[in-house]
Order: sequence, then C-alpha cells, then structure tokens
Amino acid sequence: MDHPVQTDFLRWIVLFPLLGAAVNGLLGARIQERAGKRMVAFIACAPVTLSFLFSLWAYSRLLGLPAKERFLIDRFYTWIPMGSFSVDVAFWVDPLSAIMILVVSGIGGLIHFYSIGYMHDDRSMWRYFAYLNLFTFSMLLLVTGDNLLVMFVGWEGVGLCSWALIGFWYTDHTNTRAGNKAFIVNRIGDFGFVLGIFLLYWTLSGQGQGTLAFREIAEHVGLLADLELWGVGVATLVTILLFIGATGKSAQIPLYVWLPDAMQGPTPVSALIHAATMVTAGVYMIARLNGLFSAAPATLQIIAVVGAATAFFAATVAITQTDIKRVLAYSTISQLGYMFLAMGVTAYSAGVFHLLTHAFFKACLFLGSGSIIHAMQGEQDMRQMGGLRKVMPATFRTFAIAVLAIAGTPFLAGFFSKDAILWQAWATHNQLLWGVAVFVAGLTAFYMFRQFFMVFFGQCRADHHVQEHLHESPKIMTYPLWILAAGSVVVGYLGLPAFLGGSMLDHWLDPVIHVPHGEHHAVMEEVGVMSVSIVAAAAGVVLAWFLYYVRTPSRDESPEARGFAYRVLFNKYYVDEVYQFVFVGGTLLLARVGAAFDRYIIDTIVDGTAKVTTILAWFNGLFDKYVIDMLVNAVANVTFAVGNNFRRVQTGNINSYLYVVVGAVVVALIVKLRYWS
Amino acid sequence: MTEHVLSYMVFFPLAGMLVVLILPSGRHDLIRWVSAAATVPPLILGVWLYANFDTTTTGMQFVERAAWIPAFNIEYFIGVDGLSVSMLLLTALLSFLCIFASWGIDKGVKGYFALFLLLDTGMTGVFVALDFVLFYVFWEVMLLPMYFLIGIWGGPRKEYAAIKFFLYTLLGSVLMLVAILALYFYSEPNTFDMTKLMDRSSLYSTTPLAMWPFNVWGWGFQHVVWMALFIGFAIKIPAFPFHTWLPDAHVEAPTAISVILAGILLKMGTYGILRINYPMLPAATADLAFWFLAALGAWNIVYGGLCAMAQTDMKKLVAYSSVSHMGYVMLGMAAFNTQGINGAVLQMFNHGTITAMLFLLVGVIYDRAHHRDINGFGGLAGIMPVYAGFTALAFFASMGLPGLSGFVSEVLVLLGAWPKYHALTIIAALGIVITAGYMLWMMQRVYLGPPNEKYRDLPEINGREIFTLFPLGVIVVVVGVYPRVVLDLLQASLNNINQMVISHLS
Amino acid sequence: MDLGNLASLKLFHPEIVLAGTIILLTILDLVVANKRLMAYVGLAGCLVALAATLELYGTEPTLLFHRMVALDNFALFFKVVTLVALVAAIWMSIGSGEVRQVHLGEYYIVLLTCGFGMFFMASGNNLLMAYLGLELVSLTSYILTGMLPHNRRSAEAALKYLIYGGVASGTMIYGMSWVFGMAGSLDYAAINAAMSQGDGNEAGLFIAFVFILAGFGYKMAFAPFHMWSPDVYQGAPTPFTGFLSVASNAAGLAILIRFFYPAVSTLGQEGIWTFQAFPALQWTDLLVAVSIVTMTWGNLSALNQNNVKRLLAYSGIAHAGYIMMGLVVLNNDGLTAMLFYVVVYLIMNLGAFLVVMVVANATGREDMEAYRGLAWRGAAFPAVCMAVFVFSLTGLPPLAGFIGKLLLFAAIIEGQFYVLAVAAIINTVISLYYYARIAKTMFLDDPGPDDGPVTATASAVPLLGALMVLTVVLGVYWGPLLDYTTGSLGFFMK
Amino acid sequence: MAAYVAMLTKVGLEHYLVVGGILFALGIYIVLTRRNAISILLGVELILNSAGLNYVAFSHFSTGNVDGQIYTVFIIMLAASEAAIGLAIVLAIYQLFATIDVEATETLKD
Repeated sequence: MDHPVQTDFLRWIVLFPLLGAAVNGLLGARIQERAGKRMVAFIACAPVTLSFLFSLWAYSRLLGLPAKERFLIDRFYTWIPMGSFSVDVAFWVDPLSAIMILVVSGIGGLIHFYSIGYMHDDRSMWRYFAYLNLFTFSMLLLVTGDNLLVMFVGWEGVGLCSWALIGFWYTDHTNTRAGNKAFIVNRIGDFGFVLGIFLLYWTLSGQGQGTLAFREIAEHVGLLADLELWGVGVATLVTILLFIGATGKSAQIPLYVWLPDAMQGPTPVSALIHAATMVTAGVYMIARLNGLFSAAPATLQIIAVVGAATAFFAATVAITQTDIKRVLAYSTISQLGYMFLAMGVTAYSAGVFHLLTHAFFKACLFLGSGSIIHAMQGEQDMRQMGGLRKVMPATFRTFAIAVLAIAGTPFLAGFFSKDAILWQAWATHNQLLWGVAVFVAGLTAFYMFRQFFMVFFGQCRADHHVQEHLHESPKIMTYPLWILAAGSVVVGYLGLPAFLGGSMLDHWLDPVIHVPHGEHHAVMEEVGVMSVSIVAAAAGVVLAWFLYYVRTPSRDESPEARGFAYRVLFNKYYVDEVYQFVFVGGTLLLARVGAAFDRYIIDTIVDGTAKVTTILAWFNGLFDKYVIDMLVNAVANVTFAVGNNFRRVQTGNINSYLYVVVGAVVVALIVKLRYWS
Repeated sequence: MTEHVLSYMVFFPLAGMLVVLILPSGRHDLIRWVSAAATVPPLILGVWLYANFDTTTTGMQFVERAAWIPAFNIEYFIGVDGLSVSMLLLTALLSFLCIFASWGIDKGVKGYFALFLLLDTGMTGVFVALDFVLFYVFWEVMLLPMYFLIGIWGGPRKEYAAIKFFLYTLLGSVLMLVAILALYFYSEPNTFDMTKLMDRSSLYSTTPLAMWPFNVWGWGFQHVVWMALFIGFAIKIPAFPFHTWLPDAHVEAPTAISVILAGILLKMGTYGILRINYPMLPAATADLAFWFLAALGAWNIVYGGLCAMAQTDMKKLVAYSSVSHMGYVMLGMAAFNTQGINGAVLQMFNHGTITAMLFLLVGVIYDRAHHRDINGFGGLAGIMPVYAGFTALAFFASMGLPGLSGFVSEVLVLLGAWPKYHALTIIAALGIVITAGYMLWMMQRVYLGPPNEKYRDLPEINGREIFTLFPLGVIVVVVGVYPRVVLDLLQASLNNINQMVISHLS
Repeated sequence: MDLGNLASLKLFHPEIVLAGTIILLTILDLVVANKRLMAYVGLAGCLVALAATLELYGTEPTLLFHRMVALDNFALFFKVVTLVALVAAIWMSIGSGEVRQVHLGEYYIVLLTCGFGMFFMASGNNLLMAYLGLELVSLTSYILTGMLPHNRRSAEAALKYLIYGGVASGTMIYGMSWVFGMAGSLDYAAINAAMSQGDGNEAGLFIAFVFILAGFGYKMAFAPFHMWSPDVYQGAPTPFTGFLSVASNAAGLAILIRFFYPAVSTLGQEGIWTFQAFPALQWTDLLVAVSIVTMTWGNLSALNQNNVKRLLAYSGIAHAGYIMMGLVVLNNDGLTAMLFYVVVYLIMNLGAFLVVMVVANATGREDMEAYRGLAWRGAAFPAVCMAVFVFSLTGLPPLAGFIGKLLLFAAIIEGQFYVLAVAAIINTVISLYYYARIAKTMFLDDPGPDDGPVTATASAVPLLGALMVLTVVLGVYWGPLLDYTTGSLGFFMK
Repeated sequence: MAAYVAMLTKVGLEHYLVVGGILFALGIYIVLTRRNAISILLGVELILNSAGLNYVAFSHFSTGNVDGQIYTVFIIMLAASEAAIGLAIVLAIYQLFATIDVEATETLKD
C-alpha cells in the first residue's frame, strides 16, 4: 500500500458522464429537436456504459495486484495549492471504491437504460439525461476522490443533482419545494461536514501532517489520540461532525425528513439516487474513514444508536403508508439505518455488504414500482391497485424476488447481508441494538409483503379507464428489472457467514477495512442468532398475509378511521410539521427581525429627537423624508434643526445685529478678565 | 509602451471621456461605440499585464514615478503587486462589459457615458496608486460620477440614494484624509509615498494616548489612525453599521452601475485595508483585527444573509447577499494565515464576478417586466430557459457550490479562519446554509413553479445580454475548477503583506 | 530702507496707474456718451496696473512714504488678487442685467476706487494707513451696494452695511487709540518694539485687540461680525457681490495678517512665529474659537437658504472660518495655506457668482427653483461649471478647493489643533448638503412646466470657461501656485 | 485731601480717557437702542469722536508728538464723509420706504 500504482485512465471513469452531461446540457435541446430523443438517450447512456467498462478494467487491474498493493491512483492536477494546504484533484481506486464504482456505473447504467423507456414521453428528456449524467459524474467523483475535499465536491454535486431531479417537473411547486427541502437539509449536514474537515486538517497539521488525503489520514490517525478540544477528544469531535454530514446525505435521524419528499422526482431517479447510490454516500464515507472512526468509540456508539433508532422509526412509519413509493422510501431509510448500525458496531464490511445488496433489491423494487406507476398512468396509491400479477408478469416476478430478498428470506442477498449485521451487533455485545434490529427485520418483512399483497393480489381496485390501459412495460424497462433481480439473488453469496465458508467480501476489503477480529464464537451461536431473525421475518410475512391477503384491503380505507397510534404513524409522527414550525419558521422570523432591525431600529434612536424631526419634516423635503433609513436622516434633521435656530438670529433688524457684535466683544472681555483674576 | 502600461490603463478611459464630450450629443450609437472602444485597451493591457506579471517577487512591478508637487513630496507614483493586478483585471473586464449593459440608456446618453468613463479612470487609479495623495484623489474622483450616475439615471428614489451614498462616502473619505495627513507628518522626512510609509511601519507609536477614551482602550496613535482609515474603508465594504447605503444605492442605481458598485467599489474597502492598514499599521491591525475584522465579518455574513432572506425586491436581496459575502473577505483577512488571506482576496475577485452576473441577470428581467418583485414572477425557467440557465449558474456560484468559483474562496476563508477563531468560523459556516436558503427560495419563487400568465411571452435573453454574461460565467467555472489562475497571482504578494502583521500578533 | 515721498513714487506704479484710470474715468464720464467704453477703459487700466504689479513682484521689501506703506511680496500678492477680482468684476458687469440699470460711469469709478482702497489695506504699514484703506473700501462699498436705483433691497442693504460698518470701524479705531496710547505710535515696527519691551497693561491691550479684531472681522466677515454679509450680498448687484465676496475677504485677511504677524509677532526659526506681547495673552485660543464658530455658523445657516446668493454669502462666511484655521497655527505653512486658499476661493467663488448672474439675467430670479433642471434647459455648460465650482467649494478632489483644504488641514494637523480639525471635518460634511443640493437641483430635478430655457450671457461664457478650467487644473497641478504663495510671504519688518 | 484737590484742579490723562470711554459707551448705547437711522448715525459719530479724543489725549500726555492730533484730523474727515454717504443712503431709504425707522426696513432676512 506504500507504492500506489500510477495510472491515467481512472479520470475517464469520472469524466465520461461529465462529457455526456455537458453535451446534453448545452446542446440537448437542439439535438432533441434535430436528431430526436434516441440521440439524446444515446449521448447519455454511452458515457455511463464506458465508465462501467473502465471500472471493470480498473477492477481487473486490482485483481492483478497482490492483495496488499491493490491500490490505483490517478493524479489529475493540483487544485488548490495554498501553502501547507495543498489539494490535488486525484482519483483512486482501491477494493472499497472499486465496489462503489461498479455499483454506481453498473446500476446507474441500468437505470439510464430503464429511463429511456420511462421518460419516453417527456418533452425535456435531454434535461433529464443531462442531470442524470451529471449525477453519475458527481457520484463517481465522490467515491473515487482521493481526499476529503474532492469527495466533498462530489458530495455537494450529488446534492445539486438530486435537487434538480426531484424538482424535475418544476412547474409544480410541491416538487420544487421538495427539492429545496432536500438541498437545504443536506446543506445543514454539509455545515457539519466542512467543519469536520477543517478540524481534522488543522489538528493533523498541528502535528506536522496537514493533509486531507484518505491514505495519509489513515496513516496518521494515531496522531489524534489524546488530543482534546473543548474537553472532547478531537477524534470524537471530528467524527461526530462528519457523521452530521452523513445523517444529512444518508437520511438518518434527525435529518432524514427530505427523503420521503424526494419521491416527487421521476421514479428511476428515486431508484438511482434515493435508493441505490447517493443516500449510501454517508455509509461509504464512514467505511472510507473507518480507521478514524474506530479511533472514536464514543462516536461509534452514537452512530449505532442513531442507526438502530432510524431503522426502527422508519420501519414503523412504513407499515402505514399507502403511497407505493413512500413505503419504499421509508424502507430505504430503515435499511440505511441498518448500514449505520453496522458501521456503529465496527462491522464496516458488513455495512458495505448490505449497501451492495440493498442497491440491487431496492433499485429493483423502485424500478418495479416505476413500471407499475407507468402502467397505472401515474397512480401511486396502493389502495387503487391490486391483482396486477396477471397483467404485469415480468414486473411481478422481479418484484417478488426483490421483496423476498429485502424481507430476509434465507439464501437471498438481503438475508446474508442483514444477518451479517445482526450477527456483528450480537457479537460485539450490543444485545439491545440487536433486539431492535431483529424486531425491525420483522417489520420490514411485514410492510414489504403488505405492499406486495396490496399491489399484486386481490382484485384490481383501479377505475375502468385505468384498468383498460393496464399493460406490461416495454423490454427496455423489464430487462434491467431482471438483471437487478438476478443481482438480488446472487450478490448475497459474496458475503457468506463464517460457518458457510466465510465472506469473500471481507477478504476483498481486508486491505482497506480494518475488520475487528473479535473473540471466536461457536458456530451454533451464530446459527441460533440467525434463526431468530428468520423467525421474526416469517412472523412479519404471516401477519401481512392475514391482514392484506386474507382480508383484502378496501379501495378507500382512510387512516382517520383507524386508531390513534395508526394515525400518528401515518402522519410520520408529525415530525415534518414540527420541523416546519420550529426551524423554518424560526429562521424566517430571525430574517424578518434582522431586516426590521435594519429598517426600524434607528427610529428608536431618533425618538429622542422626534419632536425636532417632526417640526422640521416639511423643509426636510430636500431628501425623501419618509425614507426608513433614519440614521442618516436623524443626523440631517438635527443639523437642520440647529440651522433653523441660527436663521432666527438673522432677523434683518440692524439693532439685533449690533447687539450680537457688542455682546460678542463683551463676552470675550468678561471671559478673559475672569480668567486672569 | 510597456513601461507606461499602467498609466495607459488609467488614462485611456479619461481620453475616451474627452472624446465623448466633444461628440455631438445626438449621435447616441456613436457615443456608445466610442465609449466601448475606450474600455477595450485597458482590458487588453490588463491581460498583457497578467501575462507578463512576475508572480515570484513580492515587490511592486511596472512602477512609474514622476515628481508631482515637490514642495510636499507628492509624486505621481504607481505600481502593482498581485493584489492590485487581480483587482485591475476585474475592473477592466467589468467596465468593458458594463458599457454594453448600459446600451439601453437613452436619457442624456453623452453625460452618462462620459461620467462612466471618468468613473472607470477613478477605479483603475485607486488600484494602482502608490502615493497617498494620488490614491485619495482617485478615490474621490469616483465619488462624483457615482453620485450623478445614481442620481440622474437611477430609479424613483434616486436622489435620496445618491445623496446618502455621497454623504456616507464623503464622511469616510474625510476621516481617511486626516489619517493620511497624520501619517504624513509622523513620517520623517514627511512623505506620501506608501512604500516608504510601509517600511516605517514599526515606528508608529502604539503607546496609549492620554486622551479619553483612548487611554481606557489602550489605543495609541497607530490605533487611532487605523480606526480613521478603517471607518473610511468599512463604509465602502460595507461593514455592518455602515451598510445601509448599499441596499438603497443598489435598488435605485441602473443595472450597470449596480454591477460596478458591487463588483468593484465594494472591493476598494477591503483592498484599502490590505494595502494600507495591514502593511502600514501592523501592530494596530494585530490588536483590532478580532473585533473589527473577524467578529464584524462573521456578523456581516449571518446578518446580511438573514436580511437577504426577508427581502422581496430582487436587487435588495442581491445587495444584502453582497453584505453577507463581503463578510467572508473580512473574516478571511483577519485569519493572518496563507489560506485565509488568499481566500479573502480570491473571494473579492469571485464576488466581483458572481455579483456582477446576478445584477446583470436582475437587470435583464427588470428591462422586460419593469419590476423586481420576487413574488411577482414564477415559472420563468419555462419561458426563458437560457436566461434561467445563466441564473442557475450564478446562483449556485454565489451559494458556493463546489466546482464553481465561490466554493474555493469560501472554503479557503473558513479553513483559514478556523485555527484562529473556532466560534466565529462556526457562526460564519452557518452562512452556507442561510445562503442556500434565500438563493433557492428566490429561485423557486421566480424561476420555478407554474409559469405566470402575465409573462407568458417575455422575450428570451438577447445576444447583447448574453455577451455581457458569458465571459463572467466562463470565469466563474474556470476559477472554480482551476483556481490557480488567480491564486498564483496573489500568493507571493499576500503572504508578504501577511508577514508584516504576523510579527505583531501577540 | 524706507524712502521719502518722491523716491517712493518710483515704486508706486500700480497705485499710480489705478489712480490715473480713476481720474480718466471721471473725465470720460463727463464727456463720453457710450458708457460701455468706461468698462473697457477700466478693464485696460486694471490690466496695466496688474502688469505693473507683477513687474514689481520680487523687488526687495521697502517702506514708502516715510514708513506709511510697505512694498513687499505680501502686499503685491494681495494687490494682484484685488486686480484680478476687479477685472473679473468689470467683465461680469459688462454682461450683467442689473448693472445696466445703474449710472455706469459712477459705478466703474467707485468700483475701481474700492479696489484702490484695498491696495492700502494690503500694504499699509501703519495702523492709521490700514484704517484709512479700510474706510475707503467701506465707503465705496456702501455706495456700490446701494447703487441699484428704486430698489428697496439694495437701499436697505446699503443702510445696514453702513451702520454696521460704521460701528465696527468705530470700535476698531477706538481700540487702536489704546494701542497708540501704549505703544506711542501706530507704526507696526514701533508697536512690535513696545510689545517686546512689555509696556502697557494686559487688560488694556486685550481690550484693544478685541476691538481691533471686531473691525477686521467685519471686513473679513467672520462670526460674530458677519451679520451684515448675507443681507448685503443679497441686496447688492451680483457682479459687485462677487467682487465683495472675494476681494473684501482677501483685503480683510491681508490687514489681519499684517497686524497679527509682522506687527505683534516675530518670526523665529523655520517660519515659526512667536507672539510678542505678554505670554498670558493667548489670543490663538480666541482665534480657534472664532474660526470654529464662524465655519459652523456659516454652514448651518446656509443649509436652509433658498436664495442662492444668500446661500453663497453664508458659504462665504464658512470659508472665512476655514481660512482662519491657517491663522491659529502661527507659522508660515499656515500663512501659505491661507494665501493659497484666498486664490482658490477667488476663482471658484467668482465662478459661482458668475453662474448666478447668468441665471439671473435669463430668469430674473436668484432662488433655488430658478435652477431646477438647469442642465436640461439648454444651459448645460453653466450647470456643469456650477457643479464644478460648488464641489470645489466642498473640497472634493481633483478640484482646486480640495488642495486649499488639504493645505489648511495639513497646517492645523501639523500644529496639532485636533479639535479644530474635527470641527472642520464635520463642517465639510455639513457643507456638502447644501452644495450638493445645488448640483442636485440643476441635474437631478426635472425642469418644471414654467421653467423656460436659459441661454448663457455671451460675454460670461469665456470667463466661466476660464475659471472652470483653472479650478480643475489647480486641483491637479498646483505646484507653481504654491511656490508663488510661499514666495509671497516676504514681509518688511524693522 | 490735597490729592483730591489736585485731582480736581489738575486735569490728567485719566480724565480724558474716562470721558472718551463714556462717549464710546454712549455711542454704543445709542446705536443699540435707537430705531431712527439718523440717530444711529449720530451714535456712530459719537464713537468716532471718542476715539479722536483718546488720540489727542494720548498724544498730549504720553507720546509727546503731534501724531495723535493728525490722526484725529483724519478721523474727523472720515466721520464727515461717512455722514455724507450715510445721509444719502438714508434719503434713498426714505424715498423707498417713506420712513427711516430701521425696524420698518426688514425685507432682507431669512
């Protein structure tokens, strides 16, 4: 790991999508009207495919190297050379980022293709694909950047693209509002993130090792030991700040609120950005800096707890939602919670593993729901659906596989990855968190099957007009579904538990991720733990079967009819309302106060001289007298007031003039004589 | 030619003004083109200057000296270092573009362009003057044209805005004059030569004056002079208590003048502090920086941002955003480390380009809709896509989005400020959230949402307007991606300035 | 050396020429019908006198007529100022509508006589001589002020001026009598000698000084002896007002400087003056107070004026206050600054009054409303000039007024009169209000419906242009003028 | 007693100065209080004469030369011319205002 292999093709992995974005963004409109949408689509899909191929190339290069030296770097140019602080635009690929680039460009590519079908009727397809490419670029930058600042560029870039894509149909303000919400909430996270970067940089440079490059941070992480700021360990402080950034990007408590609204965007976008890739950036970041985080046990505790809490919280909300995409959104939040739980219990590779599998089945689910919405002509309410399995066989099958996978059916991807996390939680003596996680596993199974049953079984509850037009989606959309479904099955075998031969993934990640080898556990213990989660999942499935298959849901059941708890859950614990009131309201209030201060405060200053001011207002017409900014006017008015009194002396009466003269002389004399005696 | 390049840059616009004055006032287009022609040479020379500038030395370059008033040792003494060159480029570019932004002026065309060119000379002069009297003269030369440009060609409350700007600035500059004279008589032999005064910086007494309140604050001669100069500059920046002239002036001024105001005049405040307060009064700078630069800067950032959020007039919003962004400059220069001070000046440059774009963009829509009420629009993105594209670029740059110029400078500033002022940096960092808040909110209300029927058929942004916006857009992107185009220019000079103060930091 | 009567005449050309012109005019007035001619003759006479004066400039200081009159660069400088002012005034009078009504013959004769009096104010080396010169100026001024026929304002102004002047000069001569009593003579050198020996009592001396100051002050129009000036400025014919505002100020300053510097102080090393009389007699404090009061009073009163002539009168008072600043520092820098300021003030103030005259000719009005949108009413050139003049009066670079202020500020800051400096700063800012108001009215306001077009008086334009160019040029390159004023500090003392 | 008698019999400088002072004060008083232009002019004359008296006195008692007398002559001459002009102006005033009360002539003021 000391001698990184210099290459110069990594930059292309990142730059191809940027190229696509540039072409479509600047000329897209023209291209679309000249050469048609196919051309636009091609310009968008080609670069992503190329990046994927280059990623494979990079991957193969890694394979060719001995495990300890699997590390490619491509220094592009020096971005900000500023004395001791010098940042390169450099890309690196190591086992961890290799996985990420494959996921991003791979699944990203699939979703690009899928979008061709999905966005076929949209007028501004070029804009859509420009954003999508730009996003892919930013995401790849995020995962391949070799230092925190470049990562931050990608970090912000994906935020921007998510803003643009959520508000893609900008003529509707609900979309734009959702976009702004996403952006601003992320900004709050970034606020922590940048401060984390600064603190980290200056602490290291205080130790003579100022740097932001991941490798060097990993090397010098020891320097942070027993350094303190404000009575807190610096390592803890840095990691907490960075974690704040992660909660923003990866939708964890308390900054998760933007993700459900983000479903306003086109469904493929939800699949790509809000399920498979962007939202996992926080997880990736922590995994990337695992050395640093391992040095801050306190933070890890927080992360674990936040993760578990989020998982539980989101899952509970998910069981009541009726919007097909919102269910998936909350499920995503919940799954992300799992990943953070994994990070918290230092099961980094397990977390990454879940990230990987989740990318597949969640993307599959979203695309499936997309295909359904497509068929339902934009209808997203599951209460309007039902019995779709006959009309949409391909979607049905792939969706089924994905549901099984996420529900944790043995020997599917979700099962292995989730179980790895659960096991680590147990093994690191976090039984309480483990309990929560197991319960959430049950909930997950429940709400996923609830959705599954509501959508595909029973009678179709949509109105006739919709029913007539029900149809399976075109191949361009179903093929990606199949690929992802396949992935949801096989990917799991990358990370088999120890007693089934051990995890290839752990092995693969070993050079970059320090997996804590806890004390050895008996096989039976592991099996036992595993079986508990299986039981939980099964329970969830059965419950869903009773509630939503046996007694089929009515077309228009209203949450209001249900009990208090149900309503609370349905309204997401009213968190949005609270935030809206406290934070948004608070800020706007502050803003108004500030502006008012600017405009009116001076009034109070002037009040003392208010009389004068009012008396003199009439000849103060020289300048606008009702102008709010009183400071200048106050000065002016007072001066004028005095001036006016001076005028009174000039009465025009010669005697009075002479009085002034003599008076002056006398005064002078008196003063002088006084000051002698 | 080359040894007088700076003089040419300064006086070419003046020559242009004289030409404009003798042109028949009826020939509007002729006048416009002549003025445009008068701003081209400075731009070319500026680029030439940039190309031939030696970024390795800290000394003044392209120096010109000539005796002016020997009796008082007043010289015609001009020269540039990295700091000035960056500002010169900005001035030359914006002046050139603003001529085209002023194309629509049709009242008193002759007077307008004559005054504009005079203003151009004044601005360029301030950035090259190395003799205090010369500096002051140029400084004041900007005042009158600005007064008339706002006052004659401005909006409904133009007179109020103009006189307010005038009074604020005059107050500042008279204080400055006294400070200059104080330095002059303190120096032995008396001189107005800035470089000599800098060399003497260690001699200015810091022992507290006997007079109240200075004896309480422990202010010496140096502190008092520093304060006098600072107020003069703070008014231009504009720093918190002195900022209220800015919104009015901006709202009333014609587009091009707003651009000049925000793009160049505001920079003169911070330029002056770096060029004069830092090297000449380092001890006082070291003592007063915390409250009057760092704390005030952070306050500017948050306060300006919040005020911007509450505005409903686009120009006012942008104006307050300037207050906020100039706060970064003050905070950065108070950090006294490479990152901070370079970030600060880079921020000056970036703010110059970005805000210029913003004002031009507001001007575009104002020319079409004849109002600037944020809530009075909606869905412009659908009606004027190209225009919306430029706007998005400018907004995101102003928000400090990575890859655009604003990001680099803000990160450098905050990074630089952190080791010296933790708390202030945290407060300042809030700025990134607030800025995103009001920018996005304005964007949503004006450009997104259902298209406003009233403006269904607004004409798309035209070629001339694109011509004024495009170069700035390019700069914003290039500096964001490859900031060294500016940073390399600055480092040597700024670190030199920085060193002078650092030795006095306690 | 001091010369006898006949010998003196050899060094007396300017006065001789001027006197000759006056006599010539008197004769012409009887014989010539075309009064225009008088103006040109007067003009020619002044120019010749000017030439003679400049030719004398630099001759070594001499006392003429048995120590009554001093011939030194200082005196010559003020003679030049006076003559320039005369020339300008005559030129203005030619174009002035008001002046046309008066009896031109007498007008020009008295005007020149007034200038003649100023010569002696500047060069009198003996309090009596100074007093006589002052009275000559006063008497002629009364006449010129009251000259407009059937004009209440003019007559009233004259009366006020007369009474005010009478009292002031009376007080002064009474004060002088005490000085005479203590020094035994009114000759400056004698006074100086007596003071240095310290005979006479302080209180008496102080009373005397205050009384004398009252006389000078009324000529220079500084507070509180300025009350006459607004009324007189407003009442008198504009060209004469312009002349009065600059020349009378200058002459008053000349007499003041002569009395307080060569007479009662002595020049030490590096142009530092020391006050000869008893140290306890700190009349600089008095002057500081007077200066501050004057500038503040003038500016504040000017703020709300609606009559531009009156406004300029008050601004004139304020400027008298500024000039006084140079007096308190007691050194040659201060003196130089004052002389410099006199010249600059002459140029810009005459210019301002010229514009006032132009507008008055066209509209017959002097109030602010008459200037509404002047620039857009065909009088762009006068408007621009006026803007230049008022901003120069404010003291903005790169205009001459700024340099004047710069030198004064420099002097007082060097002398560490910080209070005075602050006061001056505040006053500068205040003054911007009303100066800018004029500019605003001319450019920013749109002409009202009944505001007709204004055409500049033909004869005024060249003078206007010249003055404006001078204002700008002196603001950028003032070296030569500075040398000239520095050179004009040669006094004759013995 | 003797001194008192001496003071009464032998008139000295002080006496003149006191008289001059009184004259001056009277002049000022008149000037300040009278409304009638003519009387004000008379007050001015008094002031001038007080000064003249002082000169003569000083020149007789202290300086011992005739300068003082000469000055006084000048003063008298000036007083005369001032009076002449003054009266002319007062005449003009009377024609225009039909009064010479200075309070009636207050058109010039702010």
